Amino acid sequence: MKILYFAWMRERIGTGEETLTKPETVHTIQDLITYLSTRGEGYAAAFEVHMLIRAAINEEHATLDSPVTDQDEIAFFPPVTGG
Amino acid sequence: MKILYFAWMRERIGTGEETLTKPETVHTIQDLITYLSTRGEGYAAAFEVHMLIRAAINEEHATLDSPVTDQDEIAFFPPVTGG
Amino acid sequence: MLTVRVEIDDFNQGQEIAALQKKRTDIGAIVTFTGTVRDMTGTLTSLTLEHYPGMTKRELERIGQDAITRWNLLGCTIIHRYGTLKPGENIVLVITTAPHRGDAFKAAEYIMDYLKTSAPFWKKETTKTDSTWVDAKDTDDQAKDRWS
Amino acid sequence: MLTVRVEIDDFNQGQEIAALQKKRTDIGAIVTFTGTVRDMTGTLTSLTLEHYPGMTKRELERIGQDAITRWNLLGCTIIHRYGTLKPGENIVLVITTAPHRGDAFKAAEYIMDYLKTSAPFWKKETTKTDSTWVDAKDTDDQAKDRWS
Repeated sequence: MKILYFAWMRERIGTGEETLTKPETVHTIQDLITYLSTRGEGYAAAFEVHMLIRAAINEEHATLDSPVTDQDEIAFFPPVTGG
Repeated sequence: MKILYFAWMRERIGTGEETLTKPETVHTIQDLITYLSTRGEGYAAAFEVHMLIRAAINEEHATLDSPVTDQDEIAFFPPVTGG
Repeated sequence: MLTVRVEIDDFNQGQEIAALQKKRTDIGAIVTFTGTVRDMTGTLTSLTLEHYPGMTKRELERIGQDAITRWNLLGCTIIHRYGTLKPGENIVLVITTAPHRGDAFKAAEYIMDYLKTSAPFWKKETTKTDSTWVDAKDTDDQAKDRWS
Repeated sequence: MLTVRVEIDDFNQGQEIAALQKKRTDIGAIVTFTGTVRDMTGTLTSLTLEHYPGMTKRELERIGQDAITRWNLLGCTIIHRYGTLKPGENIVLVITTAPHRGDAFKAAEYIMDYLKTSAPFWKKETTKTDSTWVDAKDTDDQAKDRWS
């Protein structure tokens, strides 16, 4: 799966994009957040305020229980502030 | 007093502006309408739908009971339709 | 801060917005309303706007000033044309600038609602066969009443 | 009928309005909203807008289409800039055209409320001393909720 990070999540993690093989334990966005949070300090810092994190699957807004597959493009980002 | 007429009131009366000496019986806009209505067919036609007539005194919106003097500029017009 | 013009000539929205923005960095939101000559039946040749010259500018200034008192605005421009216009042409332009969008939107709507019911302009529609004065709309009175 | 652009370059409101008006005589009302870079403290050097390129255009199109479904619109243009902007510069432009002003006003407000809460853009403010990501505002969520 391809994973994208934006704004301060990107800065804390240190990259805007990475590709990884979906772990077997990961079925939903919530599972993926739990998994990514364990990957180091930067990830832990990026995901620490769960309430604030938004996700998209294949360029559409998603929720914590949205299912994810290994073919998906997943994006994580803070609440949007455009306009 | 100077009296101005606009839109279809002007067309029915046949002039957009006239000057007349305030009759002694005229103290308010309502009195003036009553007086002007008797001045001929055009006036009668212009003032026939009382409900629709708006008035201004010295370029400010007025009501039927607003007092008028011989020094005033009085305007009569239909409901406005600009914008 | 408040500019009111009643004129024959057309306006350009981009130019009028730029005049309000000039050298300012405290504006966050700019709303414009443009009213245009609408040909409802496909038979309109022209629209003629008559007005009460002494009163129109003063009335538009009063409405603009009321909006400035009521909302947090940084600038306001009201331009209303008169004379004979073709279908599709511009009639009126209202611009409001503010720190926040809510104020800019509400103030522009407020100005249009009051302009429609109290600024002394009258429209006459001309087709190939005749000319008719446009009737005032009850919906305009209702729109105004929501602010009181 | 719906035009959406996400780009670095600035826009001109007059020109974008003219593109929607071109050869049409059924429009009666045109509303524009322009969002600009506001310097709240007098210390802002620049504002940088990051976005999610694959998703922004699609999301703005969805919002614009929702507005068209909901109100009687004749045209709609949404332009959002990204990159680094100076205080006072334009960020976003929304234009709605309609037969009547109520539809044009409501649709423009609706589009801005949804854009503010769902289009994937993020603002970072840079001053002489540091750079900070702008926090999302609760008032924007509240503004959106009034449409449901």
